Amino acid sequence: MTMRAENLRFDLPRLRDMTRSSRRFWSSLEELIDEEGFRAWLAAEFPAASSMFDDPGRRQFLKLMGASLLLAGLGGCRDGKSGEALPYVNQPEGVVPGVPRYYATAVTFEGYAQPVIAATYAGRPTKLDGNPDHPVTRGASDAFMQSAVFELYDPQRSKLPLKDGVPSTWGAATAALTQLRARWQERRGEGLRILTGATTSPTLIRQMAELTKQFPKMRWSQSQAIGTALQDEAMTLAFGRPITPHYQLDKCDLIVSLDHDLLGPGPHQVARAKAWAEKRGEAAPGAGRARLHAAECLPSLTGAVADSRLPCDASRVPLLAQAIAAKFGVAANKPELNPHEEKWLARAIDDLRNHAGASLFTIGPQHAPAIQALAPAVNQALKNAGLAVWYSEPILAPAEPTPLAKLAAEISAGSVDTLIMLDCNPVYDAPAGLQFAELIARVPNRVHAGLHVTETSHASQWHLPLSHALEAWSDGRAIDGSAIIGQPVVAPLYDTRSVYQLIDFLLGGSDPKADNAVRATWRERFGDQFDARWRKSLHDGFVDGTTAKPLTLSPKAPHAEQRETADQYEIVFLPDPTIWDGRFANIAWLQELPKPLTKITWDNVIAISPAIAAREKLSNGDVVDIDIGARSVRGPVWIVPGQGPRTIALFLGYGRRAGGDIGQGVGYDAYAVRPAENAFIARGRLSRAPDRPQQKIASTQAHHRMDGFDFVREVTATNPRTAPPKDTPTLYPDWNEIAERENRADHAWGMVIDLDLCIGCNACVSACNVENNVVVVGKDQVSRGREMAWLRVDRYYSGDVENPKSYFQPVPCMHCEKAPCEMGCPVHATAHSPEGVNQMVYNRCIGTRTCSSYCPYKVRRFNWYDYRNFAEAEQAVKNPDVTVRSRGVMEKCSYCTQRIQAAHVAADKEDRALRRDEVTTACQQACPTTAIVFGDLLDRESAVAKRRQSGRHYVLLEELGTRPRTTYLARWRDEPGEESA
Amino acid sequence: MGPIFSPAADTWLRLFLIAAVSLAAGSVVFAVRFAHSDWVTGVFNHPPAQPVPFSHKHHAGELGIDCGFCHTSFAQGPRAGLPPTHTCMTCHSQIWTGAPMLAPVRQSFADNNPLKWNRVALLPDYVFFRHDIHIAKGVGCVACHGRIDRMALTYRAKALTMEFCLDCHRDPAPHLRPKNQVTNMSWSPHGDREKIGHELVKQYGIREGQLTNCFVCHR
Amino acid sequence: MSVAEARPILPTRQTYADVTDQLAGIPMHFPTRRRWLIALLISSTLLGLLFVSAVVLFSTGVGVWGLNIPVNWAFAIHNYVWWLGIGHAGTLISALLLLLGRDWRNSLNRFAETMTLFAVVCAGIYPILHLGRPWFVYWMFPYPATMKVWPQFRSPLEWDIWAVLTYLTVSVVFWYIGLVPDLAAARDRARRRRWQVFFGVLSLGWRGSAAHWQRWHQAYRLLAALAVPLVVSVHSEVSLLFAAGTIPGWHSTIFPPYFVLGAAFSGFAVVAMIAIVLRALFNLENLVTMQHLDILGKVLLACGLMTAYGYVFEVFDALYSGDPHELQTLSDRFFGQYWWSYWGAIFFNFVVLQPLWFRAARVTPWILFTISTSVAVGMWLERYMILVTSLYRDFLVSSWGEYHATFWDWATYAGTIGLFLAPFLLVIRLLPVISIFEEKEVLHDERKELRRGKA
Amino acid sequence: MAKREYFGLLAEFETPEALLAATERARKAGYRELDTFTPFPVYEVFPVLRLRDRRVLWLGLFGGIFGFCLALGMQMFTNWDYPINVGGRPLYPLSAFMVVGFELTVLFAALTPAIGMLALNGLPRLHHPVFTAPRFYRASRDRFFLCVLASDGKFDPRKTRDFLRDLKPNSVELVENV
Repeated sequence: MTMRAENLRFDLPRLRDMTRSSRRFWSSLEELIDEEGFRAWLAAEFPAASSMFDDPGRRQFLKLMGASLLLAGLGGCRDGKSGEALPYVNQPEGVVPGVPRYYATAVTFEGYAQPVIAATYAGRPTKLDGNPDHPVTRGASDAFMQSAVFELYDPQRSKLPLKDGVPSTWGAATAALTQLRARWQERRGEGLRILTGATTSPTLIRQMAELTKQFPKMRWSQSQAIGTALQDEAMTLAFGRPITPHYQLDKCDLIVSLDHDLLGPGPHQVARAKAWAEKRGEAAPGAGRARLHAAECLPSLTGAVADSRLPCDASRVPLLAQAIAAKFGVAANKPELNPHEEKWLARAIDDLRNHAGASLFTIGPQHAPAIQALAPAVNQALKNAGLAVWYSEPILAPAEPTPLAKLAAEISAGSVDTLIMLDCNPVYDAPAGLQFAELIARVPNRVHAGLHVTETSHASQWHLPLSHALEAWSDGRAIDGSAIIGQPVVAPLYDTRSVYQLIDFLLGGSDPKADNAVRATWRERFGDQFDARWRKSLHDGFVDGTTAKPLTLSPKAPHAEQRETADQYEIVFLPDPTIWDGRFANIAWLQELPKPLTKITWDNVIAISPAIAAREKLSNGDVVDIDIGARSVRGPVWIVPGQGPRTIALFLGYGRRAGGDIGQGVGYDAYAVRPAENAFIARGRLSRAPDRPQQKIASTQAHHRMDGFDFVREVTATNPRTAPPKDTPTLYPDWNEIAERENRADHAWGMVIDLDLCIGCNACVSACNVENNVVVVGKDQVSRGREMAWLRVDRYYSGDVENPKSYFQPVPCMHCEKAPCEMGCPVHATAHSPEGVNQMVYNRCIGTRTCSSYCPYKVRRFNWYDYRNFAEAEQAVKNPDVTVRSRGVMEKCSYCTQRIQAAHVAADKEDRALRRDEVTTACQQACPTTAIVFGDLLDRESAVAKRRQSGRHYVLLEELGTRPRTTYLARWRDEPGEESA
Repeated sequence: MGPIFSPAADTWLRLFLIAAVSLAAGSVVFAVRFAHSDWVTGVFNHPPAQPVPFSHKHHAGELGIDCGFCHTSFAQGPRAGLPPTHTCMTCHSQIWTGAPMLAPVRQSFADNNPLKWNRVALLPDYVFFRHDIHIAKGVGCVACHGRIDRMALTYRAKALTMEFCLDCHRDPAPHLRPKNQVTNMSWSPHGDREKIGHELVKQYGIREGQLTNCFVCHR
Repeated sequence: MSVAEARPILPTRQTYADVTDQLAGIPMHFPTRRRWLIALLISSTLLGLLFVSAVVLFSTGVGVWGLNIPVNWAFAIHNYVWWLGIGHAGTLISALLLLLGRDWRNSLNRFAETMTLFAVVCAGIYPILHLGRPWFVYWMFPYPATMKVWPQFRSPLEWDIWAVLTYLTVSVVFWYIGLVPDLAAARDRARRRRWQVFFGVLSLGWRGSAAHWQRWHQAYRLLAALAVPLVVSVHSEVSLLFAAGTIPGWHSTIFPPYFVLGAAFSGFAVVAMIAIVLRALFNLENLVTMQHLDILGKVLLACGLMTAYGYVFEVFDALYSGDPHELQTLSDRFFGQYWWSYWGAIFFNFVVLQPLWFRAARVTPWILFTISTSVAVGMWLERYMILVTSLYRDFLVSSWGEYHATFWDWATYAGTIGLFLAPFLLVIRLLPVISIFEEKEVLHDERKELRRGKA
Repeated sequence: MAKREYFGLLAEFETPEALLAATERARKAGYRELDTFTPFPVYEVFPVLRLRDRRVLWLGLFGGIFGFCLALGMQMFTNWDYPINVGGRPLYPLSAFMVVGFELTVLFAALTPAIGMLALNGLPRLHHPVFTAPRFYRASRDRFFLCVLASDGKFDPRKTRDFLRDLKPNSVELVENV
């Protein structure tokens, strides 16, 4: 894809959307219009990328901006379909109405910059995808990245500075800060504490350094709910300083993971999954396919694709780690293990030894540093270092180990005078043990800046609205250390500032264009070549040559103590797989995204093992109390097959008390029982909550057992082919006959999904949601079985409930050649295209739902109500190439037909045939493991046609004779018995 | 006791029956015809009120300004694009500078407030029409917009119903012309219309027979 | 052979005039005004409920019902099939038995046909109510639209709309053609001007001339001959709504006969219920005799046993196919979440039916009434079972779901009972509930028999 | 011309059998324009009156054929007019078209004879001379009327009345044409 442009343009329709989307805001803005200097601010506030290069464009924009303000003032824009057409006054060059433009930029997650390409229509971003040129993510994305546009258009984003919760103005805010600044200058920053989230931003680090220079006694710390503190500590134990390990999964023939969810959600997921899938490829076990052994206390995506998996409790992980370490001469004594563990371990150790140099041993970053530190030593002993794992200087800005604990102590001591909290939410996500929410009231001056009015905002005197990453200049480093300069792809929707602007202000400067700070950082680094390299970096989406350099280090084996087990359950704390630590709680799409393993939406549950359920006589949805020390939290239980027998998992991120209507009051707040020490693994008790019998949980999949059916098939090295297709006789004409009848099409679209590569990460589902304007329907509708996702990832178990095998199966529309659905429709609302796409024509649908009744795969979704009741700001995110469906019509996966059509049009305009694999579907584009491949089956060399030739190829519910165009590749089974069988 | 009904009752009853049957049949016929009528499709409707009484007849017809001069993206994107006020002012800063008729244009230019036109050719939002591909395949502007060069005030010349679209999508040949003639309002082929059309179909690589499937226009 | 031939079905002591005056007199000298008014009030309330339900439904969407993605057809289609099934008995009794020359039909056909009409109307509104966008229902008909798209004639739904409309039209015509001579009789009995005009216009000036009767006879028998296969075809087509789908539990060749017999079964049950009520209400013991009840009981039993065969065959089919999905559905029917619908259907349809083997049960009105009611309930459960237990767990385990009827589901259903009863009550208030001239014909034949017997 | 004043003469009988006998006698007596009015069809008089009109049945046949052709034509035409690939099914699946074909056959085969019957019988006709006969109301109740129409060549108000009286009816009435 060559879709760069340095210039950003803006047009009126977008501005109209913008003004329409926030009538209340604009009306309060109008009050501000006369405020002195407001217009100057406003002008400065739109960091129009175009202004970088040509001033006229920028002026045009400002004129437009003025016009839109006027329109808003007139209450100008009518709702709904308007017959009105507003041209530009001055049309920016190069803008073609209705044609998207693409910009490379970044969104941040856990401090890391995630390289993205933003598609914008008329100046409004509608879709983010991974930057295909970026060396580690290579175009793939995850659910968080896909949903960043929803965050941008969240109608409940903070829009105005608040003073003690009352709307105020930037003028007043800056005045207050100026006053404070004078005091800091006096006292050399004493009592000034700045709290941010984790960061990799070179600019922020530079600014902080400058700030420290100005106010030597101030301190900057980073508040992280998840973070890498334990890992840093472990690395310090091993190497003497907190270096960063990089797992090179594409170079690993073998991975042994001790409770480390390598492929699970988080900032590393995309890169790791991409590399892992590359190594895994399509090779048979024993013929180059990477093997994965996982021991874990909670089923994870890694465990689901592992070839052997050991469910264990968190307390057993140190023992297993020591056993492995002992085997390779890193630890002294080998602990006692049970037979299951021994069996798993024997194979893991054998494999580790056999693949020395290309194997990887990892321990979850939530475990005790002393245990984690065994991993580098083992990898060193196996000569894996430098290949399967390499080390670099930290990518994240250096952070002290327990910043909030220290801060809490200082506050208790009364030594904090001003607390500035930037883009973090410690009042909500600090472990309850710190009692941060109570302590913060003792700080005389509290300032919070963030995207939303959060719990922390309420605890602060000042809340300042921040710009979204897509609205402001920024920089950061991706997980491989490569720097990315994030350019704004849309003017700030509201009167907001970027973090850099705010710090610039604290530094006594002003950065009205919001780009000074970032430019200054890079001017320093690029030196003379600034212009060229700046342009190139923006164009490429990352800065050349900034990837972290490998270090050659030798770890020392730590002395790891064995912990005794107390007579309590083991409680593990995890970030929620879809809303993470709570920061995404107000994104409805992420709330409704089914959790990969439980398929639960809109809630967090207390995950318990089948053993606990049996002992405590609990069933799904029973409400229990979890007591850790003196604190207690109440939530519904969910039985998770394959969970460690004494393990209870609490998911962070829910139970928000502020931050927006969507996230508020949903689920329980696991932070409320999180101890300050042992923040990830604790011990506690479980008791059934009195008089709270059951809580309704909205899950998109109620049944998971596959025993007796063969929806997901498996093949083994010795028997590498799926059963040959049975002959399904039909009275209907063959596809080719129909193709003949309809003037034979040049393409036959199809999709093959490799189930051996699918890790169930939901990237495809989120990408589909964004691409196809899939609506969110809310918990109640989901619990009634009315979720709207066009693509779902089915999840099945087979075997022992204590340690089942897990399977993921993405199910989009099968696009059956003999589609039963089409036959049922009385009005031709669903029919076949000559290219084999099962078309659903919303505007013809009258809603008999026969198609869905007849669909054996149940991939169709129905608009039971008018689900288009989205806030006006959310309209901006709609893909203009896809109809927004009204009430009473059926909808379903269309193979991203808008992309097929766009490719056809592009090719036809150039009078050429479609190129091989020119069309990608949204799910395919997002998939980090290339599990999904789409293309033309008539082209024998296309990726999809090749996959169809695979011995593992099979058809879901083949016996029905529907002849689907979406088919699957069976999973490999790689178990010791299978090889000889 | 006498008969219940007078002889006239029969006449009334029969009249009533005839009226009822004709009303029923007539209303079906009427409904169908009404849906096709200009009143519903908006053809030849009274031209919608515009901020400026812009005359295509004058600009395109008499002055011979090419369509692409104002509708700049007609060949590049889905939408042909309405001219920015700036385009108007390129000429009207020189001529008719004081014309009261053009006051809204000058106002717009001065205030950076876009002119608010009313759409003439408005398609429903589930129809994904693209100008560029039609232009690239030699469909003239006149095919859908009619003799715009003769319209003093712009009105809708074609029904723009699905029926209208299908007419061409089912049999594109007679509607095609050489690419350099797409904006020509008065082009007519020299020679056999049929033959030229079929040659153009071949030349443009038009997938005849596949243009009527749903996803071509709806998605 | 039928009892009718062995024994006179009607008491022969009554004269033509008695029959005429009794039956044509009912509308004009209505016997049970009070009870009728109460019944009308209740049905109008239910009808009002239907109206409210429809307003709620149309203004918010089919989401007000408990539907979801595996079970996206439930109460609406279920009650549609149920009502349509009930609507089968009238025409079947009337037409089939007319052709077979069964005299006893003449006491039952009029109200059975009337019942049919309103049951079909009740059924007919469901396909519209259940649409996502009911205002586009006319897209199901072929008309030259500006979008040039036609209906899809391979769809069982499209077949269905033609079948039901044909059935409704033919039933109305059949009913009316049969009614005209009686309207004339009523007209000639009427003394008040408004009754005279009312019946006079409706009877179209029928004079009972020989030429009238001759052509009438041809038309009536032709219609009857057409109505019989029509009845069979309509419910066969309804069954194809399901059988044409791939869903386990639906995709079976037994469905058309299974549905037709089930329809007749439920229809006869409702006919029996109405017969018993009308007989008591209007003192029609002389016309709807014990023998009629006896025959109805026998027919009900026969239909029930044939429907039971459908059940047996369904089980056999699933077991014989050995298809895991079919077996899954079978076990879901037996033991799944909606087991009560299956066992309820068995109980109410077949267990309760068994006393009908005994004449004593057949000729005891309250027993027959109870059993008939039970059959109506049982068939309702059966339709529920066929729809919901097939859909809620289809092929992919992952898409299994549940269905729970909501308040509006029930309200709409209760409303259709009002839609059935209110016009039915009006008809029995205004028109002869039993065919007058056909009763006189029977009387005539019986007298002839009697004379011949004497002779 | 005088006959125009009268519609005919009505003779009232108690039983169908009496009517039949009377009709046969009238027929033998040379009356051709006869009609009977009965509360239910008395099939035995139809042959006596030489009622052989089978047009209603023909109408049914033609209606059926028309309905079937219409259905088939409609279904074939719509699929020809806009051929759409529906689930890989044939474009002209005759088996699938048979359903609507059957329905329309029945519909028209039922409507044409029903409407045809009324039309051939000259209905609706609310006003008719026989309704003026004071005793005619019993024709729909329990009496069987024989009518000699005034259009009969042999009709003579007086003579015919005498003839009818000989048949021993309950009453004989002269019905005037009004």
